[in-house]
Amino acid sequence: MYTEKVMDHFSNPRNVGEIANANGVGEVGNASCGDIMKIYLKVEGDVIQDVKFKTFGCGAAIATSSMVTELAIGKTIDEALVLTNQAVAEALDGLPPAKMHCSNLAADALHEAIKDYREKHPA
Amino acid sequence: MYTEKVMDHFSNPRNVGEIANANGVGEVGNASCGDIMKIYLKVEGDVIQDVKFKTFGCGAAIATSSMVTELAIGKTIDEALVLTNQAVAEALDGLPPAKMHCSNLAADALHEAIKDYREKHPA
Amino acid sequence: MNKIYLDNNATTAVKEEVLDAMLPYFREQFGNPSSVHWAGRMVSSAIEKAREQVAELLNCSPAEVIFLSCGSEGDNYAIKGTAEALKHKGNHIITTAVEHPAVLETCEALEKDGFEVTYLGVDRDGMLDLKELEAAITPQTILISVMWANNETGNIFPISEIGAIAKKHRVRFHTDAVQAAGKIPVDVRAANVDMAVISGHKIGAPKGVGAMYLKRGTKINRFMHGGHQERNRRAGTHNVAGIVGLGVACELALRDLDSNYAYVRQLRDKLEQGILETIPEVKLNGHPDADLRLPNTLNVSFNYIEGESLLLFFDMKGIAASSGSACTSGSLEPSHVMGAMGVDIVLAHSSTRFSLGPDNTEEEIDYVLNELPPIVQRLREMSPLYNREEPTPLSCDECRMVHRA
Amino acid sequence: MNKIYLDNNATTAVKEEVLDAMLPYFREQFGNPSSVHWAGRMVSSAIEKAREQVAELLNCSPAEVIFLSCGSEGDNYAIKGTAEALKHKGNHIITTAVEHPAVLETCEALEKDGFEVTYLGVDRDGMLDLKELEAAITPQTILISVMWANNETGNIFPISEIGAIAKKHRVRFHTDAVQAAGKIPVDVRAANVDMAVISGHKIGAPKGVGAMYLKRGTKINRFMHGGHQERNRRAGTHNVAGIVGLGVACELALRDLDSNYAYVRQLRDKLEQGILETIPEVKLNGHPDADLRLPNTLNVSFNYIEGESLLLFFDMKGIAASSGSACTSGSLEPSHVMGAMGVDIVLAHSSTRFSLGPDNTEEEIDYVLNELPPIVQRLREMSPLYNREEPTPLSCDECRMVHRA
Ligand SMILES: Cc1ncc(COP(=O)(O)O)c(C=O)c1O
Ligand SMILES: Cc1ncc(COP(=O)(O)O)c(C=O)c1O
Repeated sequence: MYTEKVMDHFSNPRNVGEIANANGVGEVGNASCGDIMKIYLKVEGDVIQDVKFKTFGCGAAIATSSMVTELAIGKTIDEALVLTNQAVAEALDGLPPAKMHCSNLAADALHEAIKDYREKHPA
Repeated sequence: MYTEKVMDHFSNPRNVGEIANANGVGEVGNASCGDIMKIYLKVEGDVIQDVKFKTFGCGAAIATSSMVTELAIGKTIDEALVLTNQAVAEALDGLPPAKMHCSNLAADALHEAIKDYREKHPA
Repeated sequence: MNKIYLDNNATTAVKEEVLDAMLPYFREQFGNPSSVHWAGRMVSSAIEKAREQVAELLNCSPAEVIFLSCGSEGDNYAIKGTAEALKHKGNHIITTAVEHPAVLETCEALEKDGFEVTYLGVDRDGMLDLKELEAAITPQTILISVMWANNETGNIFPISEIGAIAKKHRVRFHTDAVQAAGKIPVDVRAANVDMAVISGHKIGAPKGVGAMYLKRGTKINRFMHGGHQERNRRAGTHNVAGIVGLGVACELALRDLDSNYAYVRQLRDKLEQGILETIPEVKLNGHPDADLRLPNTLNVSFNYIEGESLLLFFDMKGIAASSGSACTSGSLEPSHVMGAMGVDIVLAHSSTRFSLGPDNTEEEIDYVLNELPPIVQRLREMSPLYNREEPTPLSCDECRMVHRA
Repeated sequence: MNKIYLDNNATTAVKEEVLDAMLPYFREQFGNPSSVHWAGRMVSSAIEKAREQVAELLNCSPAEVIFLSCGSEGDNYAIKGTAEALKHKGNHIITTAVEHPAVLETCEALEKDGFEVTYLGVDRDGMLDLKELEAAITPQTILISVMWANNETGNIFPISEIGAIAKKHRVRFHTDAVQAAGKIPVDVRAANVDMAVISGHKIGAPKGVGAMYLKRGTKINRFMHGGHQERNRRAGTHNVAGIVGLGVACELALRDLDSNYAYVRQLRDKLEQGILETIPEVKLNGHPDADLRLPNTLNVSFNYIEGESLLLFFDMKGIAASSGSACTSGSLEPSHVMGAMGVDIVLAHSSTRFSLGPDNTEEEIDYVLNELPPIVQRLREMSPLYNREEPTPLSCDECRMVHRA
């Protein structure tokens, strides 16, 4: 049911972990939905220098988390804010229809982390 | 579904036909039920000397007709009147449950023929 | 002994290619397609492939195909599921008097639940009057159910015309295509059908698998409640091997339709002419225009002879056919199809169906044409109705069943 | 790669003897058992033999066995057929909160039609309170439906005791024996059951065939309307090969029950102990007394890890298991069985079922016990819930699904 890219990102997820001195952290999801995604950011001069994630969730949740970190790294905050869950799914060559909802929130988690960064570092 | 005996009597029915100078004829059944049995008797001195049948009906109808002629031949009228449809079915090693009704009327046809004989030859 | 199978409308042998395709799904690829792991993944794509194969035969989208356990389930689902889903709109269903019991009994059950059902009659040729059909539509009508082709006579109903009427009146249209699929083109889209049912074992797939076309957006209540299989439209673990078989059978049916049925038609026509020419007092049941019947089906009544005994005598010569006689169906009345066509009761009991398939040969037909006349003659000699002078008692009041000891 | 199948409660491979017995019925003996001729006769006796084999496993009379398309059909038929047949007597049904969806969804559908359903709760071990069951019976109660064994936890319900209660109160008793049959003794007569349902693919027969025990004299409305098959109790052409397979599978199940399941039990116990001893923060789901669970089933929650991802990682090592996570079932909620047992929501998403069969080996269990700990550890390291200090948001109000772009 999953594409090869999903399976790749799921079985070898990129950027798993925490950033000790993260300056932006975002979490979305909920245990009752079975998916929680947490994104840690290291932003320097508006550019995302490092990003890591921790995810509780299904294969799609882990793969989208991994993919969003790859897509975000090196981007400016404004560029990263334009990333959608849909774009993440597409970068993975698509997700099964049943997984397009709660398992596909990684971009939201990224946005939450950016919001957190902005709140802590008002322009 | 049919026993070997049924198949034997069905595929090689005994005593098929009419008796030209029958002195007793009985018919039971009805076209709408899909079974009509007609029995011709030649009775001499209370003994059934000859018996023949014609039947429109299923395998069971033909086999029971054939069997009843074999059972009746040589019997006295009183003996023949005791023959039941059930006895005919048993002589054939049984009939499928679905065939125990309209297809198993051969003894009735025999009784009708005896009744006809008695009416024509009052004691 | 010769074994000549002329009962393909009852069931067919599984085609070799079909069985070959099925075999891996019993043991090597035995998984449950709903499972996440290797065993499940191996089979879920096989189901989707079969869905495409079925969709292609019916000319619909794969997402519109639901796998089921048989044709009867499809008819039950389509009719009950529609009745429940649309009961707020109306309670009237239109069908015909010559449907398969899976439709008729379902409609009768709904009548007990307060639905009103119009059973359209047919003429002596077994055909519908489309004006009568259209006139039967009321604002309460929620469903028209007319079979694509009749299993007993082979009569083909004008499904496109009925589809157009249904569309004009915005009434949902279900067709039992169990006998039509694989024998004549069945294009659900062109015919404006909303629901169509097929059954595997009539087209060289195994028994115990069927499918329903459910047009996108058609609201229907579940029939089989339970798990989330078939996108919540049919519960129960998928019959994987059966579904794979149905898919391949549909693919073969589509590929070979034209060539197979030109051939079958020619054999059927030969059998038809042969019987009608050599045996007296035989009545053709169904439309006299052979183009309006399935190319494989011939139904005739051999007057004076009850069908089951005819079948048993045929059987002794290895010939397998079927009959509309009550005695072969487990019911007390002979074929409701013959009854609806106004066929005389004795002729109804005498009706015999020969249904051919692409495996039959010209030699087989010759053999049958050779064997039939003496069998028919022998049974007629045995019948009290043959050459009878007195009238036959025909009214059921006189039925002597009650006289049994 | 190793392929270790520990998902026998989902489905099983067809046994070799079963497939061998089935094969002739696809092509050589392909007839319709309702037919009068050779092709039909060849197969009707095969069906009756299978009926005897099923009857023997369940300890009933062959006439009390009805062949169906699957377990779900049996549950639908038993419950809807009883509800309709007995609605003049009452409108109350008692079942449990841990039934299979084929029972639960059917009951929910009946609620919409005016029936009242009591869903008995279970305790933390997944067990019923029989006093509560008896107390729930009212003069309106027409049916008690309790599964013989639960598919997720393996919990075995006290069917004989429930049968006695049902008998005492003259209430009909249906049991979904799909998971119990073939794994533990299922004696419908001794247990005073009126209706019991089994499914072929759980016991080495193919998918797409099932059977129902219907006690002699039990009035039930038809579910599948149509032809006269199965003495008017189930329409649709017989799935001959599937039925033959089910028969043989039942015979083998009965023959090998004791030896197979003593062996399976020992493997399961080894797996259970191994997991509980080597992996921290694992919760056993189901009754702690292993005698009260099916001998082949182990259900545990690996805290902090969602089930589907666990299954996918197991799968990379060739290990096939299943999970109660919502993400594996197509639903939004995790297992209703875990919910009914009061299992914490994260643990419910983490629940994993290993269901063994007689083909598993000791080496396989060793392999699994070796592979599991690092997988669990790796996924825990990936989980934001593991070693977390802040509290986890648990209420569904906060569910971020609505936040999606
Ligand atoms: C307890 C239980 N009941 C019913 C079913 C349904 O059986 P089937 O898939 O054959 O419809 C299953 C299995 O899926 C089950 O485990
Ligand atoms: C026209 C028609 N509809 C429905 C059916 C039922 O199909 P099944 O036996 O697969 O349930 C049949 C065949 O029996 C049929 O000929």
